[in-house]
Amino acid sequence: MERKLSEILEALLLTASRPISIDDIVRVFEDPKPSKDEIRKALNQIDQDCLTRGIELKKIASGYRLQVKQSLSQYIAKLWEEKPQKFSKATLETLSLIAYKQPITRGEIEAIRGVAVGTQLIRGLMERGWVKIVGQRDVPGRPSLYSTTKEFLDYFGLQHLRELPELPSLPDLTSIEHELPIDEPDESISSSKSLN
Amino acid sequence: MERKLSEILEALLLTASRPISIDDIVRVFEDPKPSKDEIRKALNQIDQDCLTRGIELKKIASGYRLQVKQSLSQYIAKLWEEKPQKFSKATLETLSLIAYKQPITRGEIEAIRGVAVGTQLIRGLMERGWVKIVGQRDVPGRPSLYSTTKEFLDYFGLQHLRELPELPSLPDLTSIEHELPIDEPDESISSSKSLN
Amino acid sequence: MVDTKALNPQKKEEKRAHPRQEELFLATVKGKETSLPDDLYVPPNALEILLDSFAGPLDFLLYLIKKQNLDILDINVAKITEQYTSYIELMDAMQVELAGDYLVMAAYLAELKSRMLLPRPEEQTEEEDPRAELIKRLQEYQRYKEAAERIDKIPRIDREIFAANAKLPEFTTQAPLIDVPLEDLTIALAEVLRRAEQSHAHLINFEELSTRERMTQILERMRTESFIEFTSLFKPKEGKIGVVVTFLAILELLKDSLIEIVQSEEFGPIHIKGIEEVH
Repeated sequence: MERKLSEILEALLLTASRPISIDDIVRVFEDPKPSKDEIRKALNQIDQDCLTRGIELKKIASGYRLQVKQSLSQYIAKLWEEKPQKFSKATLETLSLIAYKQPITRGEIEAIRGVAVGTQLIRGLMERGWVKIVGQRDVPGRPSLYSTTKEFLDYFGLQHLRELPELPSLPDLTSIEHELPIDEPDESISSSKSLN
Repeated sequence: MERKLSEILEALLLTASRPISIDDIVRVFEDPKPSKDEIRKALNQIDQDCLTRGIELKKIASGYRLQVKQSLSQYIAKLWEEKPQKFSKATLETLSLIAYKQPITRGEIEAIRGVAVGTQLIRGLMERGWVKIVGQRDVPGRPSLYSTTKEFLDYFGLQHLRELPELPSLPDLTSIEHELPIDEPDESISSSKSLN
Repeated sequence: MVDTKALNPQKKEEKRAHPRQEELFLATVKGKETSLPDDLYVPPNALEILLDSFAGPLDFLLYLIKKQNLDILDINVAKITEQYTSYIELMDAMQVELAGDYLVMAAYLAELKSRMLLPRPEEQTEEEDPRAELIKRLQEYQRYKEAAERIDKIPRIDREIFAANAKLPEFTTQAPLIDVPLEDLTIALAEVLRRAEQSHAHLINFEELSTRERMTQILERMRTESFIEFTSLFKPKEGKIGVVVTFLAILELLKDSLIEIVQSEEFGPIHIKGIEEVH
């Protein structure tokens, strides 16, 4: 059982995208739930096992997390340099939706984009430090709410979100009816100009 | 050194956010680089260690991945806040046609499904990286030919296309000719069963 | 009048437990009660058809026509179409896919019947019996439909397979990770909105960004403080606009049930706090 519990805990720690607390862990189990002491013991076990592994157990304010040992960071850096990941269209669209519509859940992003958003995609944005979880929406499933970070603003040389380029205005539904030549100014624009 | 190498590999596997290949691993090291054999040995070591852990090493199309043992996935699902994405029948059928009949054009997919395949649907599959254009069929209009990708196999935990479930065989066409009683088992089915 | 009914969705669960359909589905063919054949898959929420010569799921009707146990010419296709329409009304958005399947089936039947009714032109005498053509197409489709169901059962990422990830250590890289120009971001968003526009045909309104930013700031502050005095959220130096933006952000958060506004006594200080996590 001891062994089994630590296996479950390791699985939980390695799939949560945030630190997890002992309360989080308790909630995962049906009755009979393990006691907090048993959980702590199992966590200790993991901590011990990690001595010969590439990862270590860290306790921080909001719970526990498994992270790669700092001493191995050079290899990780190499792997990241090796493939300077190009941002896919999916990533860019997701990032822009988070930027302009924050705080937003993954489900909401999917609803607008019309296609699913992979877990790894969001993880990638979080690992890059551009996106973070700022809370949970109070609906069934308590989905995480994502926002952009200060690093995101820094990267684009912005001080505030409102400095983001203004959104191209959505096409007026009524004007979609008739096709307009591309290289000629839109009538509605020229008429509004005359007002200035 | 052996021990150390497996630690590094574990760290790489747990931070890459994608499956990693032996070539990826080799590139991470400065000279003297470990040999591919040494890397394979270290991967075996990890695989062995995983027996008493919550995760397992899986070889899939584009490399290796550490993933939660499937016997533990029920616990993860509890902690997981997002509901797993369900695919529409249209998506699954299109995907299976591309998987089994690749390379295939959109027109060919539509001919079999009997309904139009939305641009949005194919675009969604391409964006997920599961489907790609591999060429054009040399007929009028030069329609694009679609195939599945390694990522598609990765997603389903497969190494090769041949690991896909077997395609159901076509029922014998000639046997349909004669009238069959409604409430008795269909002969053609029982005869095709004996083929399996 | 609605004489279609969706089969009880919980049959799906039963089906999982007992792969064979047993006596779950019944149909009446030419006044004779008939159990469905084992090799026919009838989805949960199947469209049930009620005709003079047939009562049961459309899947079964098609099966009978395929096997020539029923003559297409005896089938009132108009009635099927009518029942299909009321079926769609019954189905919620989740089942639209299934409804689409039945549209295909109904269309096949209509096409088939019309071809059987029309006198065949002389020059097409060697043309195949339209039923054979229908059967071939249905069979080919059936194969891939089943293949799709099998693929759906393969363990997959985020459902049965969970990739293991550990937190990254601190590190610096020589090479720039990626290079994304700011315009790309806006272009990407414009693109996604344009598509959303096309597919949903409704406007998605984007609130003022500054309100969004303020919402994020308040949420962030609540991660550490969890209980914030209302007035402390307002910065006088931001002026009137700042006050309005902050107020709008609070209202948005309230609307989204992300915060609560509490006051311990009448005329006492107002506080905002996060919604308690329900355990």
